[in-house]
Amino acid sequence: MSVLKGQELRIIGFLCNWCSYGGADTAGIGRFVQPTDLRVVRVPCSGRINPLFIMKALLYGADGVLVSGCHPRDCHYAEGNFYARRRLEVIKALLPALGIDPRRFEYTWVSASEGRRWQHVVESFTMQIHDLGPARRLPDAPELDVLKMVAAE
Amino acid sequence: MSIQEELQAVIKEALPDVSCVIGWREGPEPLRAAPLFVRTPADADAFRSGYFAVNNPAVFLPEYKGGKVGVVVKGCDARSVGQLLAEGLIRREEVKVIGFPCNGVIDVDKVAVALAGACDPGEIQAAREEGDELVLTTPSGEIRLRKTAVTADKCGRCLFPNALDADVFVGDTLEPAVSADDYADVAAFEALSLEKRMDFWEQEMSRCVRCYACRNACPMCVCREHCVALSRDPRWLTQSDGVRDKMFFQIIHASHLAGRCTGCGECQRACPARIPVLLLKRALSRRVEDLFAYRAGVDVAGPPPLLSFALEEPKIKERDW
Amino acid sequence: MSEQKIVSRKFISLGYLPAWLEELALGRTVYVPRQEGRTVLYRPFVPGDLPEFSRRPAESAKHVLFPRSEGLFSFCRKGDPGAPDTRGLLLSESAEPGQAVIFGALSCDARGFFAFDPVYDGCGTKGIAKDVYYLKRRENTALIVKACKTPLSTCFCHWTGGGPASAQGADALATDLDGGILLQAVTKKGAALLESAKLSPATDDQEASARAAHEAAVKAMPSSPSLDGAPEALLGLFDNKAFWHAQSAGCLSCGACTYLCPTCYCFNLTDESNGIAGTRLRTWDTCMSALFTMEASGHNPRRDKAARLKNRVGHKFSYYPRIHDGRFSCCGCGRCIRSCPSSVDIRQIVLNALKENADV
Amino acid sequence: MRIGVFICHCGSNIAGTVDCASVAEQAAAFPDVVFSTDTLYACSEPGQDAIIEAIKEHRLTGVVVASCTPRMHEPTFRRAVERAGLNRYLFEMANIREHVSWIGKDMQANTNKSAELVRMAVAKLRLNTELKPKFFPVTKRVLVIGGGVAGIQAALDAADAGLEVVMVEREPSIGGKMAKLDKTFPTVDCSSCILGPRMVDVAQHPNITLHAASEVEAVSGYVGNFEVTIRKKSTCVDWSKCTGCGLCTEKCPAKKSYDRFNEGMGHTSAIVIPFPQAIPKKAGIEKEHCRLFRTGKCGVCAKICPTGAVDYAMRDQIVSVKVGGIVAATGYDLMDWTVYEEYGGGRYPDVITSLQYERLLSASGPTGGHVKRPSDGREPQSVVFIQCVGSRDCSVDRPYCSGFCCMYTAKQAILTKDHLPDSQSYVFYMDIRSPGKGYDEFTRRVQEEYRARYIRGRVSLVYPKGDKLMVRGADTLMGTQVEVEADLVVLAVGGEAARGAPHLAEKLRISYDAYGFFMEGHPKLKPVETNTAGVFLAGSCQGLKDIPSSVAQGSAAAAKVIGLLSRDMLESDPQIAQVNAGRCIGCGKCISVCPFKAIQETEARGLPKVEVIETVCQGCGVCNATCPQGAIQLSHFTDNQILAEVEALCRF
Amino acid sequence: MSSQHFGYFPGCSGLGTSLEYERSTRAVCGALGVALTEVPDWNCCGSSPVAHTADHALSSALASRIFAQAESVGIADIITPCPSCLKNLHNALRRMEDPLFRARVEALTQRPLRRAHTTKSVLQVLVEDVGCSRIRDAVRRPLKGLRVAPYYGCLLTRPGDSMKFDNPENPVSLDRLLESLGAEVLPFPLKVECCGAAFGVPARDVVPRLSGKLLDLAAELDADAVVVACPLCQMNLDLRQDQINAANGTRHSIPVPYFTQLMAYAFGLGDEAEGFAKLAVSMAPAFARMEGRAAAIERQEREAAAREAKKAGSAAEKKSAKAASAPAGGGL
Repeated sequence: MSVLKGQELRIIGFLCNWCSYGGADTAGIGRFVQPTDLRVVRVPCSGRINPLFIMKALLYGADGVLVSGCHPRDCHYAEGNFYARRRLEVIKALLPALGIDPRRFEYTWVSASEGRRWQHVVESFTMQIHDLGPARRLPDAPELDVLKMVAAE
Repeated sequence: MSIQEELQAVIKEALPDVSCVIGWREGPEPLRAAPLFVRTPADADAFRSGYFAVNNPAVFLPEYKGGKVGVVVKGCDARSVGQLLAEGLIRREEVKVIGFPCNGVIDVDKVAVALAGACDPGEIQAAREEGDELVLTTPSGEIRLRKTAVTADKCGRCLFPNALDADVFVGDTLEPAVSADDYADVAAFEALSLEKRMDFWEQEMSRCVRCYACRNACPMCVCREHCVALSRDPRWLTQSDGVRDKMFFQIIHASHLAGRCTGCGECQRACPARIPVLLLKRALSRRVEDLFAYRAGVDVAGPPPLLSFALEEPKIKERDW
Repeated sequence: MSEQKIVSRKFISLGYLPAWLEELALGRTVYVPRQEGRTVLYRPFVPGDLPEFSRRPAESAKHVLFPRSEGLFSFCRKGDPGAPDTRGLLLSESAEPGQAVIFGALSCDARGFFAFDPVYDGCGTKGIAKDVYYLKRRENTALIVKACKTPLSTCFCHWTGGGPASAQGADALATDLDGGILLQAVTKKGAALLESAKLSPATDDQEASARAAHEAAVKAMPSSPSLDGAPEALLGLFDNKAFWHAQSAGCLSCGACTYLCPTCYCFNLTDESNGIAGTRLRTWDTCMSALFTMEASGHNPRRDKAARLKNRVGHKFSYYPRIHDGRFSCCGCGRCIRSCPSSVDIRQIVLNALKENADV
Repeated sequence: MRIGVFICHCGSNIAGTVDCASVAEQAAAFPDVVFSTDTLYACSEPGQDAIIEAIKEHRLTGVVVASCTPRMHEPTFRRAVERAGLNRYLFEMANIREHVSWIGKDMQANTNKSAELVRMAVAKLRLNTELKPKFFPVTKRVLVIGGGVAGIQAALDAADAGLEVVMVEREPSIGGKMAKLDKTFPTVDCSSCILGPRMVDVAQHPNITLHAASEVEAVSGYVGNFEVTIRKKSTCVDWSKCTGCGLCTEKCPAKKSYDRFNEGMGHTSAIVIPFPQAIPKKAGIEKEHCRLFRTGKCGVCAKICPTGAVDYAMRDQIVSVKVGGIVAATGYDLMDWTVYEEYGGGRYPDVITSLQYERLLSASGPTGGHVKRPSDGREPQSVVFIQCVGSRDCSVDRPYCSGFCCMYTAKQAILTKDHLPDSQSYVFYMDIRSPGKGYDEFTRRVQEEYRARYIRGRVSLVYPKGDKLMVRGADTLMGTQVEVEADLVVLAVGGEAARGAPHLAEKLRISYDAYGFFMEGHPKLKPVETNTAGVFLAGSCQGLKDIPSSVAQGSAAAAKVIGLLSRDMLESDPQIAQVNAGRCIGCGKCISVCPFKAIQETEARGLPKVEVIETVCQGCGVCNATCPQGAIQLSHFTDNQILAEVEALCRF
Repeated sequence: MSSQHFGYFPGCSGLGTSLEYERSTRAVCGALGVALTEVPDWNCCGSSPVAHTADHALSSALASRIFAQAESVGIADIITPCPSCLKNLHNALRRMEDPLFRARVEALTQRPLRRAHTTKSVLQVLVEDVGCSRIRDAVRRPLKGLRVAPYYGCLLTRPGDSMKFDNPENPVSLDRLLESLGAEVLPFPLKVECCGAAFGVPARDVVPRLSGKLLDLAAELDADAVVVACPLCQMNLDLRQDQINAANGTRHSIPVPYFTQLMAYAFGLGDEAEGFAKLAVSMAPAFARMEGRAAAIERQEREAAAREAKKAGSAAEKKSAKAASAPAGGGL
C-alpha cells in the first residue's frame, strides 16, 4: 500500500508480543501522542525476528525499520532477545555495504511498562527517518508492476 | 619430489582407507583446474596441485557424509572443512584431511584484465609458471604476465596458507604474507557514497541470471535443494527477473553465512556474470570478527557466534534513545 | 556459409558502425555485445558506444527471444465495495513484444534458436499448440551474427553441425575485414536491415576475403569426432548409474550451464499475486535443479545430480535428436564448460559415453 | 478464504479520531474480503453476536476485528468465532485503538493507518490455518518453594483440596519473616501465636512433604509434568533421629555464634535449633561457627546426643520429584542498609534495623522482650525511627515503595511505648502510606494516643555525640532543620527480592524485574500467574506486601494450582514450532538455540531430521529465525505470514 | 622517583587566601615525585555563582578553556587543590558527554577539545596515585601525639556520581593520609557537613551556627586541629573563628591547617612550604601539646616494652627451669 503522500514515510516496527507490543499499548493507554508513520508487526519474541524480515522491508518499500524487544534478561522466553541482539547487530553491518543508510534500521528494548519510553523511541526514530527522507530502492521486476498498480488504486 | 608428487603418493597411501580422495586435475581450459575424484591409485596420476587448483573441494564433503573420504586442501579450503566440522555438518572421523602449503592461486578474471583485450582468455592454448611470471600461449603468440597481477585477492590477505587441522601435511609450512585481514576492500567500497554503492549493485545485479552457482559453489551452503530461494513455503522471493529479488537473494546468502563464511571466494568465482558477491559476506565477516573475535573455520572451539550469545555483550553498543 | 543463399551484401566501414546502429535503434531495440563489469553480455545498444568484440559474450542471446522472466498475462479480481461478495475476474494479456535486432551475436547463438524453433512451433502437437510468446518475438527479431576468427579452447560448434561462420538461424552474417565489416543478408529480414545509406555496396573482392577468413577459421579448429553414435550410446547408458555418478562427481547442481546455454528452452510457470491482482510468470527453469522434477507427492524421479546431468546430456545428444531428425540440441558454443564452476565438460561426457558403449 | 472485517468504534475511543466507516469501506476491497462493516462495540454481547451472525450469513471462513490491542480481547473474539463454528485461529486483530486512535488526533492519517493495519491483518489471515491443541496427562502434585506465610497458606490450601504438596524451604525452619516478628499490625496480636499453629499444620498434614534446609537445584519439564531436583543441604544432624531435645545446643561450647534468627541481636550456639517453635524442630550445625569444623577439635554435641543423630560427615542429598504445578513463594530480604553511610552504615551499634528491633521487642528474642540498647544494655528513652531507608530512593536504586514499613513502624512505636512507658518515639517519614483495613486509624492512634512525634522529612545525618546519637533531619512541614537526640535509632529498612531470586527465576524460566521480583502474568488480570504455564507466585517474591496480602496471594496461587490440576488432561498451545521434514536437512541449528530444549534429533528414511516436543515448545520462534531453509515454522507466525504483512505494507 | 605527571590548576584562591595551601601542595608533590605543570594562562574555573547558577554552558565553557589550555601543552589530566574548582571541572566534563551541550560549549570557546580528559583533587592523587605507604616513607617528623579532626567539607566527595572519589557520605582517605603522617585521627562524624562558607554573603547569620557546630564537636573530641582540604572551609573556620565565637558565645581556639601543610611539616620541608604563619589561629600550642603527648606516649611505650621484656624473660626463665627439671621428672 502506498504511504500518505507528503506526510508520512513507510516505517515498519517488529515488536515482541510480551514487552514492546505491551509498551506500545501502554503508550496508547497513556494517550502518549506519537507520529503516525509506524506500522507494527507483532511477533512472539524478538528472537523470532529473522534479520531478513528487516532486509526484506528495507529493500521492498520501507523507509525505516524499528525492532523492539524485551530488555536483555527480561525475555519472556528467557533467551530470545539475546540471540536477537547478536543477529540484529550483525545484520546492521550489511546496510552500508548495500548502499542503504544504516540509520534506517534501529533496534531497542522497551518493556511493557515503558509507555513513555516507547513514545520517545517512536518520536526519535520517526524523526530520524524523516531527516533521511524517502529511501531509494533498487528497481523491482517490471513484470510485477501490475501488482503495484492495483495496490495504488 | 615436488609437493604435487608427494601429494600423489599420500593420496595413493590414503586410498584403501577412504572411498575416494577429492583433489584437482587439469581442466578443459588451461587456466582452470577441475575437481578430481581419485578412486583408484591410477587416478592419482592425474592429480594436480598448484597455481590453477582454485576450486574448493570442501564443497563436496557433505555429499559423502556417512562414508569416509579424503580431501586435499589449501589453507582456505581447510577453513571450510573446519567450519563444516564445527557445525557438525560433516564428521571428523569421516574425513581424511591432506594439507599442503599454498602459494596462492590464479584469478582468471584478473588475467582477462591483464590481457587488456589482446585476446579472449578462452583463446589461451597453454599456460605455465616461470618464476614470478605466468606464460600464456595464445593464437597471437606468447604473453607473459606478472603473477602478482593475476593472483586471487583472497591470497593477498591469506592468514592461513597452511591447511589447519590436517591429518597429513605435505611440505614445509609457509609464513603468511600478512598478519591480519584489514578488510580494505570493504572499507574502500564503503568509502563511496551511499548513492554510488546502490548504483553499483543495481548495475551488477542486473547481470544476474539466477543460476545460483554462487550458492552451489559455496561449501557452507548445505541446504542445497531446500534453499529458500526456490521455495514457495516459505516464500522469500518471486521468480521474477527483478534486480530487487536478485539482490535479496544475495542478502539471504550473506546473512545465512554471517559468522560462517570462511572467505574462500568460490561464490564470486562461480558467478558466470562476474558479480562480486563476496563483498557482502566480507562486510558481515568483518562485523562478526569485530564483535565476537570470531573467524569462521579458525576460531571454531565454541559454537558459532550467531548460534550463541553472552549475557553482556561488551562490544555491542546499543542505541541509547 | 555455403549452405545459405545470400540475398544481399553490403560493406560498412568501422567509422559508420555507430551511426548505423543508431539508425537501426530507431523504433527497435538493438542488442550488441557489451562489456559490463568483468564480462561481456548482450545489452541494448547505447548510442556513442561501440559493441565489444575483443571477448566473446559469456551469455547467449536467447534472453532476447526468451526472457528470463516474462509476464504472460495478468489477472485482477475487482471488489465492489457495495457488494464485496461479488467479484469479477479480469484478465489482460501482456503487451506485444517490440521490434529488435541482435547485432554481433555468435554463429552458435543463432544456431541455438534452431533448438527452440521446433519446440515452440507446436512440435509434438502437430502445430496446434504454438507458443505465441516465443514466435512473436522470433518474428520481430532480426539476428546479425558475426563470424568467429579463432576458436576458444571450449568451442566445438563443428561437432554439432555448425561452424565459426555459419549463418544458420540468422538473418545476416557479418565478417571483419580490413577497415570495416562485410554484411551478407541471408533472409529478407536481413536484407531489409541492410537498406541503409550508412552502408556501401560490397565488392566481390571483399566477399572473397571474407570467404578466406571463414575457411581460416574453420581450419583453426581441432578436428571433430563423429557423434553419429551418440543418441544410441547415451540411451544405452540410461541405467548405468556408475557411469553417470562418475561423470557428475564434480557437478554442483547449479544452473549456470543451462542458463547460459543457447539451446536450453525449459521454463517454469508461477503466479505472483497480492490477493487481488496478479500475474502469471514464465521463467527459465533448469533440469539441473532437483526441484525441476519434484512432484507434488514429494516423489522426485531425478533425485541425485547424476540423474540430472544424465538428463541434460541425454536430452541434447539423444532424446532431442531422436525426435528432431537427428539434430542435436547443442550448438557447441562451449558456454556450459566455460561457465561451469567445476569445469564439467559435456564434450568429454559424450565421448566417454561413446567409448563406454563401445566397450560394452 | 472468505473474510469478514469488523471495524470497532469502541464508542468514541476509536471513532473519535478514526473514520471507521471509511476503513470498513476500504477493507471491502482487500483480498478475500467478502463482508466488511463497522460496529459500535465489537466486544459487547451484541457486537459478538453480530460477528457470529455474519459468519453464518456470509459463510465466512476468517474474521478480522479492528479494535483494541489483541493483548486485551483476542481471547474474547477467538471464543466468539469458535462459537460460530470457526477454528479460533482463523481470526486476526488490527490494533487501531492503542496503536492508532489513542496516540494521534489526525483523522486522515489515523484512518489511513487503520486501513493499512487491517490490510496487514487480512494479508496474514489469508495464510492462517486451523490449529488444534493436543492433550496430555498431568501429575497431581504441587511444589511450593518457600515456607513463609504465603507458602504455608498455599501449601495448606492445596493440601486440603487433596493435592500432594512438596514444600522446599531454604532455612532449617519454615516460618519466614513472619516468624521473626513480635506482633502484627493493625491488631497488635502476637505473630508467632497466629503463625505457629499453621506451621504445625504443615508438619502434620498427611499430604505435605516438607524439605527444610533444602533448595531447588533444577527444574525441567513443562506444565503438568515438571521434574524437580531438590538439594537437601547437610545439617550434620540426622533429622530422622533428632528429637529436638536441645541438649546439644546447651552443651555446645561455641556460645558466641552469630544468631541468624535473631538478626545478630544476640548470640547462640554453633549447633542450633533456630527458635523454640521451629518446624521442623531439629538441630543443625552452622559449620562456620562450629569448633570441630574450625579447629578440628570438639565433638561435644556428638557425644552428648542421646540418639546419636550428629554426623559430621553428612553430605548434601539430592531428591527428585515430579510435580504438575509450582508455587514460588520465596519472599524477600532486607536491602543492604549499610550503604547509608550518613546513618552510620553499620558503624554505630545503636542504629539497628526494624527487623532487629522486632527481635528486641519479642519475648522469645535475645533480651526476653526487654528493649535494651545493643551498645550498653540501657533502656532507651528516646527512640528515633527513620522510614524509607532503601525505599523510594533512586540514589540507591530502590525507587519503589516497600509498602509495609509505614505500618510496622507505627506498630513498633506503639510497642515501644508499651514496653517503655516513659519513652518518646520520633518517626521521620516521607508520606504515610496506610491504605488497608484499619490501617490509617492505626497510624493515627500511634500519633494521638501513643504520642509518637511524626516528623515529615528525611534524615540527613546520624552522628554520635557522647553516648547519644544525634539525628539531624528536615521538618518539611515546619520548613526547618531539626536535630533529635536519640538513644536508639531504628531504620525502617525496605525489602528487596530474596537473595538468589533471579537465579531461581532462571531455573523456573519465569521473568523478573530490574529488582529481582518475579513478574506476574499480567499486573491486573494475572496477579499470581507467570508467563510460564504451571508456575504461580505467592507473597513478596512478586512484589513486597504485608501479611494479609501475602496470605491472600498464597490462597490465590493455591486456587490456580487446584484449578490446573483438577483436570486429568491439559491442552497444549498449538502456536508452536512445526517441522516440515521434507525441507529439514537435520543440521541441528534449531536444537542448539532452543531455550526450552524442545527440539530433538530424529530420523526419516535414514536421513537426519529434527522434531518438536509439542508440550515443551513455548512458541518463541527462535528456531524459525535460525533455520536457513525455513524448514521449521512457528505456527500462526510463519515466515509467510510475516512476509505477507510486510509485503502488504511495502510492496504490493 | 616516579613518572607521575599532572596538569595543575591552582584556582583563584591559590593566589590569595589559600597561598599556604598552594605552596605546601607544590612542595609536598615535589617531595613525592609528582610533577606538576601549571596550566598556562588559566582562567576562572567557572564555579563563581554568576556563572554556575545562571548559565551552565558558560560555566562549562570556562572549564573547557582550561582543558583546552592544558591540551596546548600536551596535558589531558588536571588536578586542583580546590574542591569547588574540582566540582566545576568534573561537571563540565560530564555535561559535555552530551553532544548537544558540547556543541554549545564549543560555540562559546571556539576551542573544541580533542582529547579525553580527567580531573582529580590533590588529595585524591596523593591517596590513590601516590599511596599512603609512599607518604609514610617520606615522613621525617611524625605527627605522633597530634589529635586531629579530619574535615573534608561538603564538596570533596559529593555528589558521589560526579566526584567519583571515596565514600561520599563517610570518606576515609584523609583519615588514612593523616594516620600515615603519624597523627591520631579522631572519629569526626561531621566530616562532610557544610561549614556554611557558601552563605558568607547571602545569609551570614547561618554561618556561625554551621561552623560553630563543627568547632564544638572538634573541641568536644579534644582535637588539636581541624584539618581541611578546601580553601573556603579553611577561611571560614580559621579567619572567622573569632566571629563564630562571638556569635555563639564560645571560646574556641582551634587551628585549621590544610592537610598539605601538615604533610610539609611531617616531611620537614621547611617554614616556607609549611606556611603555618599564614593561619589566623596559631598551630604552635597544638604542636606543643603534640610534643607533650608524644613524650608521654613514648614513656608509656618504654614502660610497656620493659614489662613485656620482663614477662618474656620470666617466662623464659620458668620455661628453662621447667626444661631443666624435665629430664629429672621424666626419669621418674
